[in-house]
Amino acid sequence: MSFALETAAHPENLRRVAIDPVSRVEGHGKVTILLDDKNKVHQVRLHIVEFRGFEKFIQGRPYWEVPVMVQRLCGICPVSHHLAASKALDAIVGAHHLTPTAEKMRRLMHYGQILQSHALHFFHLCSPDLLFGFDSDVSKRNIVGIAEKHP
Amino acid sequence: MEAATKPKLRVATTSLAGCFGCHMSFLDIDERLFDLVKLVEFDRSPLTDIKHCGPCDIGIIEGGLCNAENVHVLREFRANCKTLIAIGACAVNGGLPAQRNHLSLASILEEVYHAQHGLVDGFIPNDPELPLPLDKVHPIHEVVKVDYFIPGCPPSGDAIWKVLTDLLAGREPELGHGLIHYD
Amino acid sequence: MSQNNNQPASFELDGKTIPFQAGQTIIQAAMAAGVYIPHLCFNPEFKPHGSCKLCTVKANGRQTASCTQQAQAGMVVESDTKELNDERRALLQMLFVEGNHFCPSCEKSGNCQLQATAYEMDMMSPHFDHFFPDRPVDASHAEYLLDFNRCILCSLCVRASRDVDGKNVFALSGRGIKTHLIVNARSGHLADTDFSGADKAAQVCPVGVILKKRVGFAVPIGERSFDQQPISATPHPMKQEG
Amino acid sequence: MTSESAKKSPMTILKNIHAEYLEPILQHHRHSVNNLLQILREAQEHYGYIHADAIDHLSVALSVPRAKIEGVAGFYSFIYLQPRGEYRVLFSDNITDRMLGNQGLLTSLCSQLWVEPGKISEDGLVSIATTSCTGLCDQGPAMLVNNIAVNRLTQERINAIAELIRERVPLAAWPADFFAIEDNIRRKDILLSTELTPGAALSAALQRSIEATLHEIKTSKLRGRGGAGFSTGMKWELCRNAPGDHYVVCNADEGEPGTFKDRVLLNSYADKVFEGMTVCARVIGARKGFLYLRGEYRYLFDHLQAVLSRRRQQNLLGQGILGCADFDFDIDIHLGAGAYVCGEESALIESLEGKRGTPRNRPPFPVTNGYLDQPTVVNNVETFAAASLIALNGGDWYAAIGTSVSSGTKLLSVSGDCAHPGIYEYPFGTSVAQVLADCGASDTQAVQISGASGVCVAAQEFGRCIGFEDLPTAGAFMVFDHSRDMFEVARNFVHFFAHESCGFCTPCRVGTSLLSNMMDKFSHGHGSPYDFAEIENLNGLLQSMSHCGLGHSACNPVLDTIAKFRPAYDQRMVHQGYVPAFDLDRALSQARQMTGRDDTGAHLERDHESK
Repeated sequence: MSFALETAAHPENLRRVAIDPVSRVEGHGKVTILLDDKNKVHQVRLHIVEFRGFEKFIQGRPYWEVPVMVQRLCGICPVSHHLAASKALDAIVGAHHLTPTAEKMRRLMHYGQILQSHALHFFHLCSPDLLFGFDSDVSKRNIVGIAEKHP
Repeated sequence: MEAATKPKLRVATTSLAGCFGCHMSFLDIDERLFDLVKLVEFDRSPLTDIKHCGPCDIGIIEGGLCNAENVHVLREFRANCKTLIAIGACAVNGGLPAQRNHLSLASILEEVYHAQHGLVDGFIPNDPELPLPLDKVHPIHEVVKVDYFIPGCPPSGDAIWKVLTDLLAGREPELGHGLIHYD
Repeated sequence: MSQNNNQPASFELDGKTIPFQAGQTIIQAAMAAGVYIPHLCFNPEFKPHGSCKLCTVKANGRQTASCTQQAQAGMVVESDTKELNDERRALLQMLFVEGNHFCPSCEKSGNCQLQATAYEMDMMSPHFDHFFPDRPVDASHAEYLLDFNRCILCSLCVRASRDVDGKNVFALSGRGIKTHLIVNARSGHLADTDFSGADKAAQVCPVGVILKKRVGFAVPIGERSFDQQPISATPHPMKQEG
Repeated sequence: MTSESAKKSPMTILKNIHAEYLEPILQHHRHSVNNLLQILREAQEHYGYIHADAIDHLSVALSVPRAKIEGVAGFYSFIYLQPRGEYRVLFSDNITDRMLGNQGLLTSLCSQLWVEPGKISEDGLVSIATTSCTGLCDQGPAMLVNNIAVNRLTQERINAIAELIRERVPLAAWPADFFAIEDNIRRKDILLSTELTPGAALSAALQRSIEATLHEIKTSKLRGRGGAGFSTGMKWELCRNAPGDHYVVCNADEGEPGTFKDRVLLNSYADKVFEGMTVCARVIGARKGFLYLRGEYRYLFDHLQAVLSRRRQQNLLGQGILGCADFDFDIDIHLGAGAYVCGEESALIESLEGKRGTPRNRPPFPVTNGYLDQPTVVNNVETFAAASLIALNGGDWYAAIGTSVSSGTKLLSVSGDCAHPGIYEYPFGTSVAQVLADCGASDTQAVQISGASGVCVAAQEFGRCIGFEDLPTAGAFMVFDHSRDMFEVARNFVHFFAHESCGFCTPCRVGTSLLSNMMDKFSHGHGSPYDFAEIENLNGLLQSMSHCGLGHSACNPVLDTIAKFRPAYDQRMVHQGYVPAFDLDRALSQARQMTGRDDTGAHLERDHESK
């Protein structure tokens, strides 16, 4: 189901509010909101601002290097990118049927990462919203505030 | 850790063209985080909601410079932080993203936005909200003066801890075998 | 120090007495006595080259490459001093900015002598502005890959291929900062030379230029040769990993 | 033609084109790999560049790996592995050429011939680029066309040359005065004025015992004129006492910017030079000698060969010289191919052996292990010329001239801001001020003594004297008046060193490029005290770690001009804190172009200081 993105007809005379950068999340993003003078929202965008060009510069590299390179796409989900690349290499080297051990190993790695990234996101980044509330005092709304209040 | 007699040092961190791996590794110092927070308080950081870096004692920069936004943020940090630390291969020597430097930016943008299979009449994004990429990726010491470096991709939690505690105690940071890694 | 005739001749290195046989260079004698002097283009199996200058020491007050300087009785040699180590660190920084050294995605990492020597010298940053050169990768050979991005022009492969394999597969061309490694084929491809994996030249590259294909990253982090002990501890990394 | 010529596939026909001109060259050079550089140079004079087929042919004919041939060819600036056009134009780019306006003339010729600097024209007719000092500073700006020197470039001459190239007029048919290189001798002293009938010094030497001739050289206290100033007598004696086949090598590489005295000695006093070499051969017992002539002096080659053959007829060279049965000695001329580092004696010997010109590990020195690892004397052109007079008139006569430490006279090649550039011969001990007065210099700000690797002398030091005890020099004497920017002088020299570094050792290979980048950073207005400290650190490293003199002296021009012309740097130090070396806004230009954006977000402030 696809629909035209709500795009403001005349963005130039709308008021711009930006959440720049989006914090307490892993990754680079910026949210811009355009409102009219009655605070009605006409357009909201989440801008992914980081462009690095991995798609291009992994070309020309030895294929067994790529899984290790693409880990650096993301610091919290390197395993996913590594395994995605490994999956691509399976096709290249003709390893169409994974040995049971290999499959279990990959699943285990995925679970391990999910555990680590969820725990990290939940406790380090997201918990201040849940424990202190979305509109709580900015200076406290972080892991340090949590550490002081709930050691 | 001696008791916090001195006023807390103000620390700001950011990730420029990084992948946040160094910040995650920073959080790997685990329970020592509680010792650290006795000595420091955080200013702008992906871990807090402070959006702009005020006057700080230490600025920790992860990630190299891929686009104009990175330069703005880096300059803001340099202007406000007494001491600047480059953490991770990207900040120290350009890291993985710098592997695009031998290619022309045009060929990269063409490949990603035009030539990719499955992309119907793709076009290179020109929304003014998006920062423009630099023609080459630079480590941060090539744009501002950097005081200390923690190499690694990512540097281990212990390596980060060692450098931070060395600095907090006023010593020249030393890593030595086992802690110093570039990969 | 008077030399009575039955005692072998010796010189002093950082306060230690180092015996040596006639014709040995300072680094050969030091290595035999288990004393580490940083080096990259020196390999005990080959004629000394003297180009990387990492092994520079101060002998009787004059700085000279210890891989080409003959040991002399009664010589006073300084090696592990702050000034020399600072200069060695600067040379390493030069090598790191001259080529493209992306350790995170390099299969030689952990077995790379450039990296291990930089660790030994506490090189925390490349310091200089990077050149980010455009260098080729030659994957033409069936079993071996050449990634010139990491070449530090130490000529070990040139010497091995000439003096041991007798094939002259490698040579240096160009001049100054444009000096680069070439292979002995009109096409410029390794596949068109008589290079083989069994050549000595296939095992001597101290960095990640000459690599056996499809075995990269086989040894896990933590078990690679320089993970276990620093380069200054290993007598000389005889068995070449990877 | 080879036996398989029966089956003439297109490939073998192609290969024969190269065999045709290569075979006579190989015969002439006795198929010896030691002459590889001469073979490559002559092959290129036929074909315009070294074709891959030619390399294959030479590889078989000399039974050497083609990688070695490619390695040697790739080292020398004047040997090309790719086509560079029928007319290969190289503008001499020493600071003196720039002061005479070579940049404007280069741009003019490029536009007239529709070619970009450093590139080849579409039709493969011409390429235009720059090259290091060609030794014509007294009659610049100068250029080389297919290695033949053209002097006194003016807009008219450039227009004429553009026409000649467009019309494909062969060089031989160009107006003769384009190639009329003058000596410009302004002041003669004993070396240039003392008459020497060919053979006189030799017969004088033959009347004495060999030891007596050596004694004369030693008592004359003659020291090397190439710049290092090693005692000539001692050098000859060390070589004489070393076992093996002895060789005499005359170093006529003269690559030091601003130096052209050897050009004049070889042009008009070649007999004295060769006679000096022959005397040396007598003393050290050598049967073979080489003149290593820089590639830029190709135009002198035929004249020098003629002098050699005349001397052979006069029985001053070849078998049984002057009737002495046991005295055979002959001289070969080897031409360089654009590599300043080959002025260093061990690099020169590597080049003589047909190899890449990288200096050797020393010790051992050439006097015991030189050409083909045999005892070899390498002396400068002027040193041999002086030695011939000493053999004739004895050492005491020579020692009485000049100073106690620096005996005899020194030829200075004066150029730059002076009325009478040219050759001035003075006894050692003459002051800089004296030379400035004689050459008609006025409002002089500085003098660069002994070229890029020498010393920059400021006005208050003009009382200092030429001599090993104060201002040692190989002969260069470049004058700068107050209109000149001493920072740009140093920057020109630093680029020269980066271009000429042989690339063997890390500190110089990388250090000279880092130094050039730092000077460019200042030049582009990005300089700050941080960069100053960087330059000084780099100098310490280059001086203590470099493999040879080139690396040791690469920083001299910068340090001298910093010490004596600080304002030229301060005016460029527009920043107090560190700023990047590159222009950040220009770094976004590609992205602006690709996205068609020019909004404020698409730009970055040029320079932003960081404390």
